[in-house]
Amino acid sequence: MPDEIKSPSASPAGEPKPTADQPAVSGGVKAADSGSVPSDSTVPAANAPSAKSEVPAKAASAAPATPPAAKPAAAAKAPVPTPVAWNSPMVAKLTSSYGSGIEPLTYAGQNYMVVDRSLIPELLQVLRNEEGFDYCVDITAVHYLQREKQFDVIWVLYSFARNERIRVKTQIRDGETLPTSVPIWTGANWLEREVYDMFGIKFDGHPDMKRILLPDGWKGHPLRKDYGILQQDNEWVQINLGIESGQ
Amino acid sequence: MAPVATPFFFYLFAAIMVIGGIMVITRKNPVHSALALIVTLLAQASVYLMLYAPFVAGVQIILYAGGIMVLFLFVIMLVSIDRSIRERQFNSQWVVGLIAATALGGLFIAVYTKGTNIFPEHALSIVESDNTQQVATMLYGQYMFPFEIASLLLLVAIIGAVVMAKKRI
Amino acid sequence: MESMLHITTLHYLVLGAALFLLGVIGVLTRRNVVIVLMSIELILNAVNLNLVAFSRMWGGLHGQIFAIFVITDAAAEAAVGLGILIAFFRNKETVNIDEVNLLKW
Amino acid sequence: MIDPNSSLSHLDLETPEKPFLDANELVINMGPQHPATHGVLRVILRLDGEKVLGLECVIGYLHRGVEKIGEHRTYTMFNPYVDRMDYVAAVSNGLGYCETVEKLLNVEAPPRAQHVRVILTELNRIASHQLWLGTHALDIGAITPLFYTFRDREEILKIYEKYCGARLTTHAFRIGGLQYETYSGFEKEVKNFLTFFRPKIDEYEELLTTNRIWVERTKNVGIISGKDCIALGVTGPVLRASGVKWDLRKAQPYANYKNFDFDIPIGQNGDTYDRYLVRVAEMRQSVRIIEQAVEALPEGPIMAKVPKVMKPAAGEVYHSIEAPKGELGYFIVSDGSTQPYRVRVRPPSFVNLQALDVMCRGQLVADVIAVIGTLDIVLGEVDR
Amino acid sequence: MGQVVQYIRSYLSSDQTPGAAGNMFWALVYIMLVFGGLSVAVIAMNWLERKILAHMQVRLGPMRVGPHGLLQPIADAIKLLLKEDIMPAEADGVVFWMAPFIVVLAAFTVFVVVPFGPTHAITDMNIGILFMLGVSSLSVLGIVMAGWASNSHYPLIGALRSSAQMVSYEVAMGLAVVSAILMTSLNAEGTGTLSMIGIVQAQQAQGEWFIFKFFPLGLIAFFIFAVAMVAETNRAPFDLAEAESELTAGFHTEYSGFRWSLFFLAEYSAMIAVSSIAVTLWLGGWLRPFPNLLNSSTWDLVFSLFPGVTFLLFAAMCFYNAVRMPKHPLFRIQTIGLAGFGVVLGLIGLVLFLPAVSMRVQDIFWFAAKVAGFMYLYIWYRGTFPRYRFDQLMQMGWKVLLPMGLGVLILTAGVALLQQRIWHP
Repeated sequence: MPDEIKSPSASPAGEPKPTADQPAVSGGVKAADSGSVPSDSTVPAANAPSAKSEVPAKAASAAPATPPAAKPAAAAKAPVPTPVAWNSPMVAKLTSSYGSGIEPLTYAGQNYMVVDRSLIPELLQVLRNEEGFDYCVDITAVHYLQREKQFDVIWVLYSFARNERIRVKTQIRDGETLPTSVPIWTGANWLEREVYDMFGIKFDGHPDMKRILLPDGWKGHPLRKDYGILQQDNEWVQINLGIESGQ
Repeated sequence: MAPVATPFFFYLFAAIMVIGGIMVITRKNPVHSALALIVTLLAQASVYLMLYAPFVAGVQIILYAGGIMVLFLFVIMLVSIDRSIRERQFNSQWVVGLIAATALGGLFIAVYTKGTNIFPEHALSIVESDNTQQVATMLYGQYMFPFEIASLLLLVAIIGAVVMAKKRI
Repeated sequence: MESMLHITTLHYLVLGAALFLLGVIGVLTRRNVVIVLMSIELILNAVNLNLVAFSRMWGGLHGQIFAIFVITDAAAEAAVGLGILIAFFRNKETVNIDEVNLLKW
Repeated sequence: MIDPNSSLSHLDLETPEKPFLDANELVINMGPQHPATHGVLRVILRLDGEKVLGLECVIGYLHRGVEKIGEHRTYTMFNPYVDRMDYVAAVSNGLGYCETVEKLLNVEAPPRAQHVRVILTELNRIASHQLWLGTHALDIGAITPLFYTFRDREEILKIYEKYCGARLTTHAFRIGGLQYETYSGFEKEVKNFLTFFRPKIDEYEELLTTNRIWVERTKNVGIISGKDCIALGVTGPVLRASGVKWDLRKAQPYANYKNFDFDIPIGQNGDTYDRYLVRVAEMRQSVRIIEQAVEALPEGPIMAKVPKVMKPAAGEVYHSIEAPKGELGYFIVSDGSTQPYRVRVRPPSFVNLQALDVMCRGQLVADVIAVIGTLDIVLGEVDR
Repeated sequence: MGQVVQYIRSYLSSDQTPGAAGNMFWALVYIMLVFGGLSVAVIAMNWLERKILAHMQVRLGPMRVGPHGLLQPIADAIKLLLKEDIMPAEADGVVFWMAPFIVVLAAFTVFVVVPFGPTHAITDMNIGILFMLGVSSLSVLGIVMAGWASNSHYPLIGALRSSAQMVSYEVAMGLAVVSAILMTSLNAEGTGTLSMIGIVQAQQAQGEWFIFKFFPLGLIAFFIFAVAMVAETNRAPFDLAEAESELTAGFHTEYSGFRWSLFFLAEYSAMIAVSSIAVTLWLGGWLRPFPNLLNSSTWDLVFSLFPGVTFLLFAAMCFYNAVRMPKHPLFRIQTIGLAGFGVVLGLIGLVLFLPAVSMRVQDIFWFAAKVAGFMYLYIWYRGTFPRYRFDQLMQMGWKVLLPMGLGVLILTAGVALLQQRIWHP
């Protein structure tokens, strides 16, 4: 019975042969995997020069590289969702007290608010103490190289009492710092350290602001879009092995 | 079990004891001193066996070598010895000490050379086979009171040591 | 030579005296408290050796009994001495006997 | 749930308990090469004798830059990489990733695919808990349970192998559903496994639950209160053992978990023993879920309509699932191209590991081992 | 030639241990025999532990080297001897070098007084049990030295742990031993003995193993000893000193090759040594089961068949497994080897049926069988129990076993006194 149903689904692996042939199928998957492995080395190589030569175009370069025709086709299939305003009693309360600093939005059924950097410690404190967002799920950041305020810093918060998950998002410039939220949620400690490690965003008042995943002597912050992946390796090779080309 | 080749073993163990004793007081590292002392004590236990005192020998091994010296090693490991090894080993009045010890040695030599004759040539024979039983009888008979005092002393020592060494009582 | 090969009480006594002297020298000259305590153990052992040798000489067991008591005392002495040593080390961070110059700290 | 104005001073992680005697403070470096740190975790312990005054985790030895790799792969190509994070629960990782991208694409997997996903994920939960139980018991000194759990885990791996050809890093799911139809006899084998496995849970419990030494070693060890768990962001069985009845499968159901009937086992004291009991009870609940899912396995397609070249509209989505170790979240930012602009993984192990310091303060060295074991961390996921 | 036979005969009919008889030659022969036997026992124990543990854990254990891995211990020994002997750069050379030898020496020396039979001991000492306890406590020194000399944290903590543990459990162990020794004084003269042979003879004379004496006092004392001896040998569940999940390998972390194997050898011979003490004190040493209930000559004959039957059973096991071997040319050598081993065992078994041999050997057989029982217990513990924590271990030693030991000692003394003074004035 499943076999009949299977054919209309037209899954990538067409043959429905059971048990014995499964390894063969997985072999196909493995081939796809291993096909991606060589590109692992080529992609950074391609990135490194671009990071050096033309800095702003880098982030956008991925999209134009693919055929532009594919984009409208994909868009036509599913209606493009856009963020819409998010209305709730809590949001109303917050906007009334903070005014235009908060822009509450909903995207794909998920609520988030873009807030001004100046509101940050206060608003998070209010969210935790008064609105019951007692669980800081995650703190992370996104780098937009061509924007003036280069970084989005995002707090993912959850409230056990309301069973609700929201995101707080703020935008900061490169080199700007943020106040720490460790006094608000103890668990923010490592998360903020990881943001610092990966993006170089410092958090003022953090008890132990140092790298967490990368070694202390690491140069640069890898998740920035202008980070040259080979830079660290090349430097090491040049210094320690004395090879000028770095490879 | 009669001792065999007594002179040979006596001189062997005596040499071990004296060399061990010298090592105890000359080593820089207290751990080495302690090990030398253990060797001395074990050799002395063998000498006790030659003196028909097997029970004392057993006590010597189990208490001295197995108990007290482990305590010493423990303490040496607790207190860091790195500093003391690098320091001067002998104190400032070592000359006085040596002179006093030499004088005492001279006294011993004088006494022993004078008094050679007061010691009987041949030791009296004692039965070794039930040494333990005899010691037990005396310890729990004639020496009952000292035995109890000794246990009291040990109790006091335990309490004293705990009070002294414990951080918070 | 004959006297060398025939082990008498005197031999044991001389051995005991040698150990005793070594112990005295250790106590008087060393600075490390641990080694001083070990030298005291040497002295006690020298005494024990004499006691057991005398016990053998007279064919009685009193000497051995006394030796056992001395071993008991040695255990007590070691426990208290090392306890003091630890307390001392904790306060002064040294095991140098020259610095034990206060009755109270 | 918590007093919002409560002081967090008891969780002050930076001021160490002042030892009476500094000279006796011993700093021990445990790991990264150590048999009980479950990989390459390095813990710097400050000890007073055997008592732990504080500790610091040094992580990152297994950092492979998964998030950076994600920015240079298409959505489909990145799918196998997530298996390499929590490699003992690869299926759960894949489920989280696929569902997040599906959310971004605004598609939903067909019901049959959802059912198979639930079956495989719950089998994976059992396998992960088995591996945890074996290694945790090994840390505490009981060597035999390890072999028992591995013997039974083998049966799960066999099912995986038959289904998708891989045993550990399975890459079982695809964005939009499944690639492979289940093999013939899949349902029967899963059912056989369940009947085989149920008495085995009793066997594990027989070895450990009432074992005096086990109880002494785990009771009142590594206690963490529900409040502290929430403050630290600790999730999963650790949170539940502290008495907080929270499971994403119930709280915010994903896949089709809302169709299944199961309980959330919780503990009371939040100690190592409770965490053990909770995980064992979770294995039983997983068995229940799988049973229902296999019974009700619907017919139908296994793949939703997804474009061959995936280009989600620009936007960002956070989606999380209840992995065996806690909340596993993916935050994906799309710029409308074929590659994610940013992939953020919220790993449960990483956040849970933060609680190690709180749980170990004032305990003994041997308890640190027990607590590391009971947190159930996988360094591949901590370091990514 | 005839003289040699005569000499051996004269010895065989002797009723003294060679040490007691002052017979240096036979003492040396015995030393060779005991230490040779001990080494074989340790090797066999190595194989058995791995095999039994493996079967407890649903796996096979060594199967590659020799049939059913029988040659595995020998391969291991060769590997260990050929391995590089590493000494840490900052280690204290002399102490590091000496430590394993002290441990081995302490573990081996105790066998001087172990009585495998009324005449099968190297010597019989007046202070036998005291000697055993004292010398076995010397191994603490070696462990402390090893831990300290390695100049590394894990060995140091391991050494401190294990020495604290051994010293603590010695107390409870001593109390249990004393209560057994008290039982030896229940004779006409009212004097007990510390001699190992004397203790077994006292059990023979009283017609009762001390484990059943003053039920349940003897049993409790035995239990205390049985717990303390596991702690004393640093074995699971008291293997804190070498807790691999905490301290990697404890005091011998830094050791390798030959020196490591010395620690291994010492551990196993210490296990055998303490088991021998337990067997001697409570389980009647070399005495066969039911010496007083089934003491007719028929039963004597029946029990004298046991050694031979046991070996024949082993031989039968070998043949059974040889038959079960896969019928493949690759396994031919293994099959032949296993069958050959079975033949050897069977021949030994047949020789043991000869009355002259069986009379001399059955003491040793019963002693060894009892010790083997303890060895199995050790393996069983290891397969079953998790590990105690250090404070729990200390608590158990000082707060449970020590008061129990004191209570048993006092009660035993009281009952013994009553028996002597009131029931049998």
